[in-house]
Amino acid sequence: MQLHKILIANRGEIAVRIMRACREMGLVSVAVFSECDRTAPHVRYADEACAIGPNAPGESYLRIDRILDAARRSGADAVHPGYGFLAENADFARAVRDAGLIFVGPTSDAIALMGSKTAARAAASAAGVPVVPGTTDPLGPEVSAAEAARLAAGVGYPLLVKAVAGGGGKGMRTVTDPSGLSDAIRAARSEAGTAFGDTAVYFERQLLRPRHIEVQLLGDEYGTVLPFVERECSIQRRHQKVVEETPSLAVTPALRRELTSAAAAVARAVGYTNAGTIEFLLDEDGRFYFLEMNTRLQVEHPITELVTGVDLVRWQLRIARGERLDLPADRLLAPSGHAIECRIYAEDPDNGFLPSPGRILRLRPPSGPGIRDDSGATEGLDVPIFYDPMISKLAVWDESRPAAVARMRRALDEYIIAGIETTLPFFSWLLVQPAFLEGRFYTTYVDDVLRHRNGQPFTDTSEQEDVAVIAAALQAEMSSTSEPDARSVRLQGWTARARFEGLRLAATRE
Amino acid sequence: MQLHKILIANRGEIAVRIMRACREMGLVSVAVFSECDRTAPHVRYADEACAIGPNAPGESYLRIDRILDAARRSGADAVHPGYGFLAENADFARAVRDAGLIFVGPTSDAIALMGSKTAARAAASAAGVPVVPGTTDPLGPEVSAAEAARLAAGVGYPLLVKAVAGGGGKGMRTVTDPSGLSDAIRAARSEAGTAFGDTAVYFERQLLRPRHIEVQLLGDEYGTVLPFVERECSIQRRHQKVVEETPSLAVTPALRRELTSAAAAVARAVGYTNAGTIEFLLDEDGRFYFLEMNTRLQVEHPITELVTGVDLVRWQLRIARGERLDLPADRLLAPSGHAIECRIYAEDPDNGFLPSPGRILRLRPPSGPGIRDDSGATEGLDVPIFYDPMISKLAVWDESRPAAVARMRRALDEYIIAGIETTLPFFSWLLVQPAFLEGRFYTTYVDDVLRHRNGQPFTDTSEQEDVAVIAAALQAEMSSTSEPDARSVRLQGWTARARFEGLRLAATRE
Amino acid sequence: MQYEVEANGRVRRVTVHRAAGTFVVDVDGRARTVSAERIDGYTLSLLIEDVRLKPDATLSDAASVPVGSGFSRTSSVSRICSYEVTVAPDGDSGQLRVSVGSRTVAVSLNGRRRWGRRAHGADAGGGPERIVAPMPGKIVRVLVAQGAAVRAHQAVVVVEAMKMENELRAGRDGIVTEVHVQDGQSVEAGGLLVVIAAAHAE
Amino acid sequence: MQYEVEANGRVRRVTVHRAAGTFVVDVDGRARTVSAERIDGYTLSLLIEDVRLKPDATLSDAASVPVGSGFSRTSSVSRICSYEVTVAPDGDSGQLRVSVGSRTVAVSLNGRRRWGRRAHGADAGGGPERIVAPMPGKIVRVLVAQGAAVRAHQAVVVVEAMKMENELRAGRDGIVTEVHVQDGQSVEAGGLLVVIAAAHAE
Repeated sequence: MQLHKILIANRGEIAVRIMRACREMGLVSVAVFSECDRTAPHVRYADEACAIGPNAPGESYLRIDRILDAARRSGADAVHPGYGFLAENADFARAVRDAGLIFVGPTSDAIALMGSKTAARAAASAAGVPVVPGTTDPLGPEVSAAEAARLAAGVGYPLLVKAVAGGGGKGMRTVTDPSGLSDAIRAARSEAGTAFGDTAVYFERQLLRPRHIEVQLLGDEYGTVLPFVERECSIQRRHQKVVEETPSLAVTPALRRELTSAAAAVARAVGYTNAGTIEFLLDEDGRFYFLEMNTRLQVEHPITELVTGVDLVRWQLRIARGERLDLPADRLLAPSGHAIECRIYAEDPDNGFLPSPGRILRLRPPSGPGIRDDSGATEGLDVPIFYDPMISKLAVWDESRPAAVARMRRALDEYIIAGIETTLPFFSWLLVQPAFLEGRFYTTYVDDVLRHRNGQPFTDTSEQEDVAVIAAALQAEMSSTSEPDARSVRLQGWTARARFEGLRLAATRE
Repeated sequence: MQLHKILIANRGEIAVRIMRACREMGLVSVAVFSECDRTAPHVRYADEACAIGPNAPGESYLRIDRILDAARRSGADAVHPGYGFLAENADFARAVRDAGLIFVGPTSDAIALMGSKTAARAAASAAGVPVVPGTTDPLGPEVSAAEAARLAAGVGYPLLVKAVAGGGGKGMRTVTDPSGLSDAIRAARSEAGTAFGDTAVYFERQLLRPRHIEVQLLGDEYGTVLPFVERECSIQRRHQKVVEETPSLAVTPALRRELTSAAAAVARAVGYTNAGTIEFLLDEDGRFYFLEMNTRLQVEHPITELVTGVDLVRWQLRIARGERLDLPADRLLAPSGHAIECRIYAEDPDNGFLPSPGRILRLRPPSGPGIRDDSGATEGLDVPIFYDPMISKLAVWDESRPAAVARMRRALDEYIIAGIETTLPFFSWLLVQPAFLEGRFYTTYVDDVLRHRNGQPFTDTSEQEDVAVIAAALQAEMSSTSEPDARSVRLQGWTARARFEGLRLAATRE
Repeated sequence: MQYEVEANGRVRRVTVHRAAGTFVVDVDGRARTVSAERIDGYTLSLLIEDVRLKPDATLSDAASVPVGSGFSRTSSVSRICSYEVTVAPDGDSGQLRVSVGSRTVAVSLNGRRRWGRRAHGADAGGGPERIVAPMPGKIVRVLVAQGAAVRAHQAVVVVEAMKMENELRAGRDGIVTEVHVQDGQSVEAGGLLVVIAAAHAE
Repeated sequence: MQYEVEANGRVRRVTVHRAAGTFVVDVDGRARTVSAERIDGYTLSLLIEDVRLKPDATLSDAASVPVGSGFSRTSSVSRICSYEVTVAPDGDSGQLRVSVGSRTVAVSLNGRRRWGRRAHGADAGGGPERIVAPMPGKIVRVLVAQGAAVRAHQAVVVVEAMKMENELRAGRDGIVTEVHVQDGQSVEAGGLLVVIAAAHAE
């Protein structure tokens, strides 16, 4: 199939990541952008660009018609959805293909099947893979309270009420005993209806301190499906992964064989093609359960690339243009060294992780050995308030887990982001915690810690306090215009000077 | 041996590289700096810093006394010399050890032995490794013209007159027939006397179109010496490497075994410890000859790290504190994928590679998958005129050589360095040349190409010309103060505005 | 506005018109619609329309948010090419260095290589003369005060740059109307230092 | 110069003296020699002396190029610690965010959290009032001209920032002595816009 020009129906770091693969493969990339993204890195990086609407995602990045129109106008012959936005929208995949274009992803049937959590569970069961104990069929709005209570009792408490069309923690409620069931169902239905247009829910038993372990897969159009070494994604905040690593300390070689075989079995059973990920929960006894399948590229794909040397995005494009997946299967399961990723967000960890949009005044990512920074931000520009506030995915590789952790600490320390709050201090704190260093964590570890700390700041600055005090005083002092210092010839621009002149004046008036 | 605080007796990117290793290992780093380096990246990166003198290297980075004084004042217990400056100075290694400090490198005896090119050749021969045919003993100033002519005839023409204490192409002359011998000897002696304080020379036959292939080694203090997969360094300009890659297209697995065994044999014969590199010439018939040994870390060490996963600087420090080299020998000879490094210099390739010092106005290194940028430059600061004008070592890794070349082209294209000329356009040109892509090159390939091109610019900008013209006009246009454009709210500082106001005024006056 | 832009030895006549939110840039008779945005003082993001088959799908449509009027697979393909470009002064040559990817083009505006000099040169024209810093540096001494009368070639400011002191001189007789710097202050290339009004009334 | 600096809820008294090429910074009675260099408008490189055993090996020695007086292994160890620090305004809180490595400390100078407001607030003191931009933005309208009389709370400049128009007002009665911006111009946080002299003579 001819694949020459590819439209990337996404923004931010993942759009840039895909464009980098395009450029290395000699493919022409087309960016789409909303109004506030005119100067965003993905637009500047692309070979071509098309405006698709106002800032609100519903008016731009989620508009199938406008994206197809951009593809038509630019003459693209393929569309890559990235992750998020329309990546798991079966209608979008179908519309792209109906327009005669290549959709870089699985079939719309596979997307639709895995998009229904109950159907996905059924498919996994049929493939002989255990699922988290729970109800089999969707519970529509017609199901009575009594019937729901009976089904819930069969599953057992504590349990989760989850939206059938769910994802990302939306439409999900924990119920610890029967008295809370009705309220939880009502809340989950309401949220699910708003978010997904589907109020159906189902019940799933809540496991005690499970780990989130997932298996990356690639499948070509000739029936080959290959699984990769697992990713450990138990470090989450409110069901959102924030740190991922591979391999997992909790997975033995024997368990790895079981997990990856199970994942491949599910994918083969549904005729899966292109990149996808099967998520499992792993309980404290080492038993694993199918959780769901993500029918797209995963945010955390770089760590798999770092320990296997396989470029997953390049393979997505190769598979999409009809190439055969000829990777040696055993190498994908034998990780070289260890990789960790931290998702750097424009959020204030000392203020309940509230988004901290604004202008990035200084940005200098870490570099040197073993560092990979996939960024979607630029110095001097704003972090827009309309989209996910992720600034970059910072990944490191090293020969062992302790070395990789030390390297990540070094990288976090090198990262300069001035002007906005970020999650860097949280990661610096996390990466010295004994529980993290020893691998004693589970999916609610971070939430438990946050509850326990009750707002105590992550940024212990006692050591840096004197330095900060000295720096603030000197910044003011050096901005004095009577400044005789012969060496400070490097002042850039008038603004810093003006600002600190203001400070100095304030100081002299005291 | 206790190793807690390390003084790095160097500057620029290699000093930062070593400090990164220190930080990952929990070691305290001490920078030294000359006057113009007060704000250099290595000073800002270090935990501690000591001024050691004026800008001229002879008054600072080459002053053994001042560096030892800095070590004493800061309480360092070890010294890492980096490469260049004092890295291959046996007196320095001895003085550091005499002061009771750890010298991160080989013994001063090994440095001194390999520092004499004739002694090094003798050592290689004694270890059963072929050397480039030539004279065995140094020719001091007392050797008569007749005796020299007799020795030269024995070696055969064309030949090279080389300084015994030489390095970096200094004190070296090519002689194509007997008539040019006396002049060449005189010139080489004079240059060698000035550069190294030693006028002794020797003769070496000049091979036809040889490749430069080198073998990285690590040796511990218990007699273990391990060689690594070869590096291909034939892309040189005036005897200075500018592109390196590993593995070499010219080296078969059988030849790799021979080369690496020969390198290890030489190193073992001289009791070599820590990191070192043995350089070979490989002729067109696949025969190799010992050329010389570099008794230090090599500029191009990152590519070896990328294909073997071994952190060479970390191992230098581990060996220096007495650890055993317990790496699996076979893995070091089995490269995973392919790595390439380009040395980005502040030189103008379209102007005879003249140094182009000055202020770096914008600097944005490439990033994303498979890129490693070891930089010693920062935006807003000057490239000093006193030292090597290398801005950064840009290295890429990918699964194969063609993929790595494509990735390097992508990286070169992403690299933004505004304000000074750099060698980026030269590399972009080189990496599409058929001779480079097919691996048909040798140590004078670039020099031959440059002679042939006779000043023709590398920067073919016909494609970019319209864009540049449009950009220049718009930059002026947008700086108009009557500017009604509602969107350009991102102008930083007054300087650009002032400059382009000037342009606009000039424009209106025409 | 009209410009003469020299690149690779060729002079191009450029006319820039402003459209709604974009520019129409005519280079030697070929007009293209361009969206230009400043990223910082040296960097521009350009989207340049390059119509291939039919000229009706224009950038201004694109920039003003296309209404998704249903998907019809017609033959009109409009390439809107994206470039991130840096425009920086080329030392003291007076040229601009325009970088597009890893390629750099030396460009002169309005046929003057040394616009830096020209800006304070003794050229004709009755407008005020603007003395700007030819390179980044530090003001060693301001030699004139506001209101002072100066004569052509009189030194007005001493700037230290590239380890040397450089005297900047008035291009012609006049009155100092603005002094924007003082001793010891740092300046960037192109920074406005002093303005001198012509001695004869304007 | 003296400063009151608040960090982590604690007010520190800081005195800065200038020495040859360096500063002596006294924080609550503990004096340290500091070499400070600007990297850019937000970034400082600091070398802070931290004498451990003997206080005689000082930074000023180090900075003024030590003469290698032979190597004698005495017991005097002087740590000169290096820090790269960014100092940036914390949105409109008036605080500064000082980052040292991955740690950030919120700092207020002279006990005023909202120095941004203070700079154009109606505070006491006879010095001229400097109206600065509280955040990066664009000048929508300059409402006063040089020489104009203004009254306290009168709007003088309208700045567009964060998608909103913000009126900046005079803190007190006075005369506009300087106007540094014009309509449509972009400004950065802290940029000086207008200066107003007190109505009564100084």
